[in-house]
Amino acid sequence: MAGLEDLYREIILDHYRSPRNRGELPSPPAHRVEGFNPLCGDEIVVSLQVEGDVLTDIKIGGSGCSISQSSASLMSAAVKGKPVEEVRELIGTFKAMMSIHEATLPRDSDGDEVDPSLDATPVDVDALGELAALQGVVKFPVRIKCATLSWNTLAQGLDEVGAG
Amino acid sequence: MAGLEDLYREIILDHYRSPRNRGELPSPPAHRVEGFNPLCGDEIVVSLQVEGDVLTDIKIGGSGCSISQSSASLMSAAVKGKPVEEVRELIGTFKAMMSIHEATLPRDSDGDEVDPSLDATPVDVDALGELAALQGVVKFPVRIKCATLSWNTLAQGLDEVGAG
Amino acid sequence: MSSPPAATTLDVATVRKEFALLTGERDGHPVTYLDSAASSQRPARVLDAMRSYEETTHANVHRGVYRVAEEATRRFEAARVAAGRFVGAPVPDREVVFTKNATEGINLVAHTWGKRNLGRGDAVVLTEMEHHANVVPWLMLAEERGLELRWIPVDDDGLLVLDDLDRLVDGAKLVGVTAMSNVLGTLNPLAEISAVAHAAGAVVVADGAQSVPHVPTDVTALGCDFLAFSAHKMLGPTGIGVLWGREELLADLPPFLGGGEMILDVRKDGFTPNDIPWRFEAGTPPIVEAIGLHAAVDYLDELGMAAVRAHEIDLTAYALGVLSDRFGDELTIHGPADAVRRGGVISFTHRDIHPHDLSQVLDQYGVCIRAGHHCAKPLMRRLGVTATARASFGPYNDHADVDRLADALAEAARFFA
Amino acid sequence: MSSPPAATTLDVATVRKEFALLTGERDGHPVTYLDSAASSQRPARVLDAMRSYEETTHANVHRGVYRVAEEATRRFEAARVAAGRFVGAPVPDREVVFTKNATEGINLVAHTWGKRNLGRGDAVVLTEMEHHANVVPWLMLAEERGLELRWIPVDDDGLLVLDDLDRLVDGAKLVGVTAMSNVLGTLNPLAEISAVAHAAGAVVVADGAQSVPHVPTDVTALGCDFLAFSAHKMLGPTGIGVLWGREELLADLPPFLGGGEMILDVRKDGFTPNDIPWRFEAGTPPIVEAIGLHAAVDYLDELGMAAVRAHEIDLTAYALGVLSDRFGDELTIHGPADAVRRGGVISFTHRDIHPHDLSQVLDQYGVCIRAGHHCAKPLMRRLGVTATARASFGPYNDHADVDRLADALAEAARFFA
Ligand SMILES: Cc1ncc(COP(=O)(O)O)c(C=O)c1O
Ligand SMILES: Cc1ncc(COP(=O)(O)O)c(C=O)c1O
Repeated sequence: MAGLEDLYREIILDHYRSPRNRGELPSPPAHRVEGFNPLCGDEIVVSLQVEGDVLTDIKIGGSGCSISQSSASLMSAAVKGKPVEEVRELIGTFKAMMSIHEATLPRDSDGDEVDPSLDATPVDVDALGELAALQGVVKFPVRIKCATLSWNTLAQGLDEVGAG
Repeated sequence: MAGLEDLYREIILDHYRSPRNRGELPSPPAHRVEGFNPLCGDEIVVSLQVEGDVLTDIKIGGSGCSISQSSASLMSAAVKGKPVEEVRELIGTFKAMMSIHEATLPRDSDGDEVDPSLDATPVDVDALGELAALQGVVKFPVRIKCATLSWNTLAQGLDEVGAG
Repeated sequence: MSSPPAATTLDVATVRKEFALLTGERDGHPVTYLDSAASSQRPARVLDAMRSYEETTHANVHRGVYRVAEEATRRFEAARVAAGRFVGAPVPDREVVFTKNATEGINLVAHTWGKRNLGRGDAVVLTEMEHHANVVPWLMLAEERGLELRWIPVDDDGLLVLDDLDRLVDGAKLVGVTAMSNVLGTLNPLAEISAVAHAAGAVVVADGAQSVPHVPTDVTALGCDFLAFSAHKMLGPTGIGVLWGREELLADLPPFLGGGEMILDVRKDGFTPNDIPWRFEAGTPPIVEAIGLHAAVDYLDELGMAAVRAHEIDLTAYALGVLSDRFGDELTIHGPADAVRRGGVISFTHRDIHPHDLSQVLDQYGVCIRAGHHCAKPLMRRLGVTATARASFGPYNDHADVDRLADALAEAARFFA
Repeated sequence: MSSPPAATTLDVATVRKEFALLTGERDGHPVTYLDSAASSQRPARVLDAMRSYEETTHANVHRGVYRVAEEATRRFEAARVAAGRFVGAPVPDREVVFTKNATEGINLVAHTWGKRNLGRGDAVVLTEMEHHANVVPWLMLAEERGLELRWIPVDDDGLLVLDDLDRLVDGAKLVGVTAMSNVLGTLNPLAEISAVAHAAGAVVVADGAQSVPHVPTDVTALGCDFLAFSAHKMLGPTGIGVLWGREELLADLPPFLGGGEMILDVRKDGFTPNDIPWRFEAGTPPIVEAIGLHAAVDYLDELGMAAVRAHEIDLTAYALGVLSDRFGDELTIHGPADAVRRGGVISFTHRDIHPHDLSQVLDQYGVCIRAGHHCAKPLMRRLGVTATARASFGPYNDHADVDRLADALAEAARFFA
């Protein structure tokens, strides 16, 4: 059994207690997009400001558990001021880190897990920096949706403003 | 286990092979009413002619199994020319003979039958004459709907013409 | 029936023995299952009854004349009667519709009674504490038909505010109300609400998903017109629910879904619907599930619903006491303070720890509670939270379960401090 | 997956051992179960899988973060993927909707796709051999919306008359067709019909209730847009069915029933539907039934659907031979004469004995067959009968079953002579 320490790393608890980039941007000109996790009721509001090819500003609203909130906070710190293309890449890398478990794993009918390594794509964890602290979440599949909520919401926001 | 002979008495097979009062009456003046048994697809068409307080004529159409057809034939012979009030009584008596089993018997969840005698109303079987041959049907609960189809259809017809 | 006379108190230790999951352990911790409001466990006798049916009696129902099929049909219909009697249905063989769950039962009312009787501008009254099952069907119908939705408010103690009920139901056609809140535990005064609703000419759709498993139920006393509930919350299997409806109302309704079983005749240009209750049961019904539900209500009758209720009042009072003694202001407990006014469901929020995290930590100690919006988002908004933690009881829970809950909460507080 | 490679022939004696009802006897006669088209029996391994789930893993799904609930959710979703793979679904985790039975699946299409796309004067094409499940939903919609229904005729050999198909589907919006008739056994050329329908711009709703249990199925090869089937006809439990739909189509559809699980958010003035497939699954789904279905498709995969099919062709050919040899003109056998063109379903009528009586007499000899209209009244009218007798096979039936059927038929003929 994976221990609580695998899930609740220090960085995570820190971002949970002191979230970065908290709030909303005036919209317009910023774009506002909401995400829900129907499982647990977590809500994320991402305000994003894209100028040219760059995500110039981002703020996070809403409320939720330590994983969803810290993931959103870590994300905001990682993407703010970055070119949209780089942001999209980071979203991809982060979701890849989570994705082994995000889809339901195939199982046989006895409930035995089919070897997940078959589906795993190698992920460049180094590229994630602080975000790698969220790696432990994959051992708690039900929390993966918490961790990816803000990322999916950001991706949707970028799509909606037609960025990148 | 009840034997086939309990179900298929000679009189029944006779009425099945040579049904009485077969056909339809011109309508109007006769009244025409249809009955279905959704379980097996049996169809009964009862044409009835009520004049004053008397069921002066009746004919039976449709098709079905030996039980539904013989029951209809026996019924037609028993009610033709009778006062409507007497017909209604006979319908009641016949249905009482069938009714112990027509409603689903209460059972406990192991499927054990709860004593049916508790609900049984005493029926004057002598008053039924030849119709008593259908008594064996109650041992085959699934066929009770076959036996009562024509009777229910007749009752509905009497209601529709406002007789009795 | 064949049940022995009901006991007046519950022998929890004996009850518990029939529930395999609860007697096992996970990673060295006993399993403390406190999520029966979401779905109960089933006793061995329910599983045995289902298995025995499968091995000796299974065939499709309402179709065959051979004895196996006839026996299957009789047992299926006997389950209907038993389910009806369990809630005091006056005409159980005609008033009980088998659905797939409580949710489908309410949708069935919306699709049949609702479509026939509700049109533009008509008002439907709901409470702020309804489960989505008694909200979304009406929102969908409101969107389709232009209905007005009105809401009975919830006060700070988690009780319905009924002072204004007369005005709220005035001119309304339907009132949807849960007999017991799955979040607050609140037991609502159904009889009172039904009387006011009926005086205004409205029908009452009661959501019994939480109350039927835990509180003795008599539809006549409740006064409602429809009552929906689910077997899986009352020691029965998934895949089956019940919609009870008053005979006169059901008899007048058009069919719901179309297919086999619900018809008398089908032609290329039309069809003749079957009699109630089959008119509302299209296709092969949940047969073995009905057998399981029958065994579950027999078991609950044997335990005695009065005893089940008394046990839950005791457990709820104990839990309310332990939680406030040990955690004081750290925990906010939602819903009525008095255990007699509520069922065995306790929602709470921790000052510092999100319910999701709380549940995660508790799970490490084998304590299973639910965290989330509990399919009651309008109520979450009313409470000003996005989620709560919720512990809920079944007849197999005891004081030791409550103690383990409190111990694990203390560990969580330590971890997140 | 973990299944051993599929066998090419069926070892019926071994298969049969897993079916308790079939190894028992009634009143001195072995049970000759020939009604699998109505509902199959289930093997011990399916019942065991369900029991084991109940005893170790049950909790409600998609709600809890504790491990029992998480495991329940994973097994439930794994069953979805397995059911989808069994019929070759390209995107099994998104394209498989769990319903309560095949009938609900077709109703779901009528209520969502139908309500969005079908309006006054639009044409729906059905076949004369459809089961009521693929007739009544369209009759109901036709009545509500004023649709035109057109019918693909059935010829005297029990085959669809497709010469005029182009004309029939011209301008039609939807074609509903069964992959296999539950009365005639006829296997219909789905791929051909789908191609013509698609060329005309119509979607194809295939009824797979009979075909999926008996014939290897690949939705891509069939070319249909929706496929509905039921677990209880394929060695799985009652209470669960599957609607497969093409992802692009499903993704665009509005919800069906309203309640928990199918929403992302609920407000007092509206709601946000969930993603597919959950959007169509309101309330607690049939969880343990999904586990049973998973075990059933694993078992069928292990037996090998090609072997199942080969076995049924053999059995059907044998039965057609025995019945015509022994009874000649006394029996009329409906449907195609060639066993390869049909599934393991044989409907017949006796010159002198009503099907209902036939079935009753056969039952005295332990032979279980169905008598009636088989929920296909339009077809009954086409055949000019009100009922037929029907024997149908499962992977557990063998030549001895057919011989017992023929012997009992001979007894019936003697009794009624
Ligand atoms: C061809 C066909 N379609 C649909 C159905 C309906 O299946 P269910 O009753 O499981 O919904 C059946 C079986 O009764 C069938 O044979
Ligand atoms: C109050 C209430 N109503 C309705 C439901 C829905 O029950 P089901 O999901 O079994 O349809 C639930 C349970 O989830 C409930 O708690």
